[in-house]
Amino acid sequence: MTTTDPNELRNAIRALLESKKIRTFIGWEQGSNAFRSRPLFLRSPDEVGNEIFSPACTPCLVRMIIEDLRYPLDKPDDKRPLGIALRGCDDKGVIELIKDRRIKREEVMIVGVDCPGTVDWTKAKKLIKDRKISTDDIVNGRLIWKDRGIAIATPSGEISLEREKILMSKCLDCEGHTPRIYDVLIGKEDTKRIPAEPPKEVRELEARSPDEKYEFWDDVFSRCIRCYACRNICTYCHCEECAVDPTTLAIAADSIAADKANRPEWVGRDSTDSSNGFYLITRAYHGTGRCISCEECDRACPMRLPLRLLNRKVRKDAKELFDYDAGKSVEDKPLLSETCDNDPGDFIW
Amino acid sequence: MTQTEGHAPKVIAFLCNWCSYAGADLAGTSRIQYPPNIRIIRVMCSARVSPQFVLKAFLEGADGVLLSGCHIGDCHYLKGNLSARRKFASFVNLLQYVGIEPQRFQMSWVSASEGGKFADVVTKFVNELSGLGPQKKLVVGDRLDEIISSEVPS
Amino acid sequence: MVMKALSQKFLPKARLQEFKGKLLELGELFAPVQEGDVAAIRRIESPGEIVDDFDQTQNNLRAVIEPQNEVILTFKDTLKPSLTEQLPAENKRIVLWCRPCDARALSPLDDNFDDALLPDPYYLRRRKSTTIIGLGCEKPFPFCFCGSVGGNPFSTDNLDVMMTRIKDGYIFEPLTKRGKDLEAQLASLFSEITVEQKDFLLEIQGKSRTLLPRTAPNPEMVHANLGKLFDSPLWKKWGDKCIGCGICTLLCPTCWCFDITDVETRGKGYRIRTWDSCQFPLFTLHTSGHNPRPTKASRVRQRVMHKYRYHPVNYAGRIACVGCGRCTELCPEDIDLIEILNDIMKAGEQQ
Amino acid sequence: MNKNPYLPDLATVVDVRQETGGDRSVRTLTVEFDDKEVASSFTYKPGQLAMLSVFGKGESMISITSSPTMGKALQFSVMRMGRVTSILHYLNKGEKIGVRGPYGNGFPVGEWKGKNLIFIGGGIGSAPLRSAYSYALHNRKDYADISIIYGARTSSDIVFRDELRAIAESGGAKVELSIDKPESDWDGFVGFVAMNVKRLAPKPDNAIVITCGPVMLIKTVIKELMDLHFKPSEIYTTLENKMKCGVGKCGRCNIGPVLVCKNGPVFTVEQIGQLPSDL
Repeated sequence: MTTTDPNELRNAIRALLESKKIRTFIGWEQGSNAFRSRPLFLRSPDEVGNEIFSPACTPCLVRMIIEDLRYPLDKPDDKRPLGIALRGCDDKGVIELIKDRRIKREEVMIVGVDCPGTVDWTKAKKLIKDRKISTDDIVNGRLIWKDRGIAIATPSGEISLEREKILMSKCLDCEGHTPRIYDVLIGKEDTKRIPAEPPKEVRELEARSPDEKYEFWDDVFSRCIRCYACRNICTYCHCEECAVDPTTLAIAADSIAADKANRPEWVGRDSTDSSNGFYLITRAYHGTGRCISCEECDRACPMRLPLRLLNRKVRKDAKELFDYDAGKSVEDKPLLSETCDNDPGDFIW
Repeated sequence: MTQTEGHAPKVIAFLCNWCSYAGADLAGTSRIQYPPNIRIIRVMCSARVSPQFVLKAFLEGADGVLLSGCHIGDCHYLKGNLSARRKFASFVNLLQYVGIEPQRFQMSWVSASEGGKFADVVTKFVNELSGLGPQKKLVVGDRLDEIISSEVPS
Repeated sequence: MVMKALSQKFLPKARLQEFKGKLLELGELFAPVQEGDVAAIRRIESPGEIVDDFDQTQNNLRAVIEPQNEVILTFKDTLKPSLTEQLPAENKRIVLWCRPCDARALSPLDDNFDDALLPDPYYLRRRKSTTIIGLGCEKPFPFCFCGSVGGNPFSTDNLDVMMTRIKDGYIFEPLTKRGKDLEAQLASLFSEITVEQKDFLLEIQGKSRTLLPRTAPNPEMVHANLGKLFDSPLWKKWGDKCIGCGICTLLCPTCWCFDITDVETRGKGYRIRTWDSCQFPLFTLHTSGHNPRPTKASRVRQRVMHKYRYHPVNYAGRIACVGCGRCTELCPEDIDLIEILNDIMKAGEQQ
Repeated sequence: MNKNPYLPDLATVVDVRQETGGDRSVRTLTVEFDDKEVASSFTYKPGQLAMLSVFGKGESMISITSSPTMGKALQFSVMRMGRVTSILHYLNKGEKIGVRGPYGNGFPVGEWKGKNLIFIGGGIGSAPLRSAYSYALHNRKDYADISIIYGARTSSDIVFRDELRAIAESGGAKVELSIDKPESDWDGFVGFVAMNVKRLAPKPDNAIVITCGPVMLIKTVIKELMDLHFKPSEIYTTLENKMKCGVGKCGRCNIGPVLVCKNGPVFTVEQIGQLPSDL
């Protein structure tokens, strides 16, 4: 069960829009079926009403703040903050954006919500098949939190679904239902903070021999189609220019020919396992001290590659090597911008 | 891994301008013998080297990558080598995690006066690589050749 | 419309492994393989890899006929080069269990690659040497809407053979001469079908259409409305939600856009052809810095316009969408093609 | 099966001419195919394009600057812009590039017989224009008055400067040059090309206009021409877009349903008016 009352949430959003303190409110709307939702942009009080807050609210909305940096949602001269609904896991993304100095705290108006976990469509699909849930219920039903679990509410009653079989894996390891930073909190603050353990799978992989590890990852790399969905949905991939398509800075109206001709080509456009490996390893590495394990990459991947295993690894290393948690506090300095005399160095001759 | 006999590993060595490059130079002028397998790329500081450089070297067919800079405390830019150490501490773990043998990437601190140490580092590194055989895990040219050879008329 | 089959045979379940093994002997075999939670069409090395009970595959026929990586030519030396042309071998290829929508998608691809003036040898060599064995969808998937775009779960378009899963085995129906040849080569595995089986087949074919979960607006109406909606605000509405990843196009069975780039490594050069997507900002970026499609809205518009407006304008009204639903299902932000089409209808009526 | 359309033919650079200086300097390359058969089968129309390869860097679609009336060698005027054109720029005699084509529709020079031709261009836009006016001057008796109105940022940015001067002197065409900002030894018109068009006020009777240059130039020139009562169907221009395949297949150069590489690059203003504003 969530302590966030939908009416209270609606009133809070409407009040924000009425006060004209924010330019746009980013929330969720019901998606293509009961299990899915998509970002919703509300710009005036009379648009309020389509927003939802349910177990279908899986997408992390922080990405929309990053999208707004490059493709402004509103007129560029509108300097009012963006309103956004954040859960206990998403706020770490905002904290990292502030730490990386992409946004200032006052540029976002955070409406905290109490999220007991959202559904993973890939898992839901399996459950639909196993439980023989009817097409009508899939299309027209609506998900609700029920006691400790989840149910589909339909005109003919509720179908309860096993929590373990349908929630995102990050939700099964939830570190806290409500955000650490917020301007308004709708619901009861979750004071328990349970730091997630790195998944067993990471430890199991670490224990394998180099060739066994490579066999596992080569299979993953070879299936990547280089759509860059993992990068484009990521809360730490907010660079103006990416190593895999470095043009944004070189190709501008006033850039000189030599800069354009000499821009680096780190990796070809082929999707062979080698080039994909270059891309995925580089991306994972850039998450050192910045990845918040939101597992959006894992969810976005159309080939359903286990990308969380890469990101959980760098998160685990940041913790073990430097006792560093991404997304813990806006007061922390970015991990790789600092150094310390006592950093580990036993791998150096 | 058979056929390691007679394999001459190709090594890319990123050496910092102020210490390790001078150390390599000293090894040369002092006529200290070390394996000729390294291709040196001089960089201004070990911190200039990004983990992408290492991956790119593997992608282009390097068997091993060496990164060498000034000893801690001796950095020409005060904190460059500290920064490199921090960057690569986690990168080394990640490389091993995806199945690249730990011997394929090595960091060292070699000062301008340590010609002997430079030769030792290179010798030890190349010996370990020779034992491993060629790096075939991340070579893009091999993969493109495989695409071509998969189109053999039956 | 279900085309009349040339003949119908029954493949008992007990002979399925043998069937797969024989196909593997007859040529390069591509079939669905289970990879974690999802299935994908891959080159098969041994019959055991093929999965029998699979959902919609993540990739589709395009991965076989216009693969993501293709080497066009190799060269040595840059300024005094010697070139070697690389073409796909014209080996016999067999695709087992392609869904009917994915096979229908070859028609727009044919429109693009098989033109009389400059036929594309890479596409055509593979296209012409591939025998396609379809698998009817007795139970469509949650995002399917083939019925709204001229298809159906048992469409036989572009298939050489249609197979249908029934109790204890499969019905095997050759539809072309190639299919008939295949039947002859595999004759020992089949038995004649019974009247009950025939009736059962008709029943599941009829029932499957009623099971399609989603319906989209009439494509001709969408086409007509799009003619006046180039500047509609609906594109920004959907563009704002988009993250520009390109999944909707890279895994679309009717998308064909590609890039040509050079890779130089170890003293050898490769000119490669790789999939590309109109959802990437670099797709149309000029070297001058000018980009004719600079916003996400303009790129979302290009995708929908191409499928429902530009392709039909150029190719006798053929919509470049087969209703497989991948673009919607795989979209991380759930950008729903059908919702966009509904918006187009609404905006069209208002104008 | 037909020839592989993606396979370039090797051609050797036989001459290099520096046209303008600066960061975006222009050079004209003269190339000859290595294979005699290829050379004789490569027939083209003014305004068509060819895909040039620098092996290891990629391909770039470039207008053929020469006219088919000029013999078998092909000429390309290349502005240094990015990866491929920077290498094209530094080629020496004897070095090789790949060439495939010709692509696109070209100018309908046959339909223009008996008409007054007015060529209006700026910057590197003179590359396709030169192909067309050279063709017209070679077949001089087929056409009535020919005039060339061309402008550049400075006098040293004028592409084909000597050639244009020679044309003016020979009397084959009237040549009106302009530069954007005053220079001490410049006695011609100073101002943008569109302003020069307004000043010269060409007459629309029995005339065809061919205009090419930066987008802003094309837009402003077309506006002036409209004021002078030229018909949109009698104004031709060439469009450009990023291209990869050159043969209408890779899907990126479209403007609405039209592919610039296959259906273009030459369009009348009337045709452009019917396309969505996806430029």
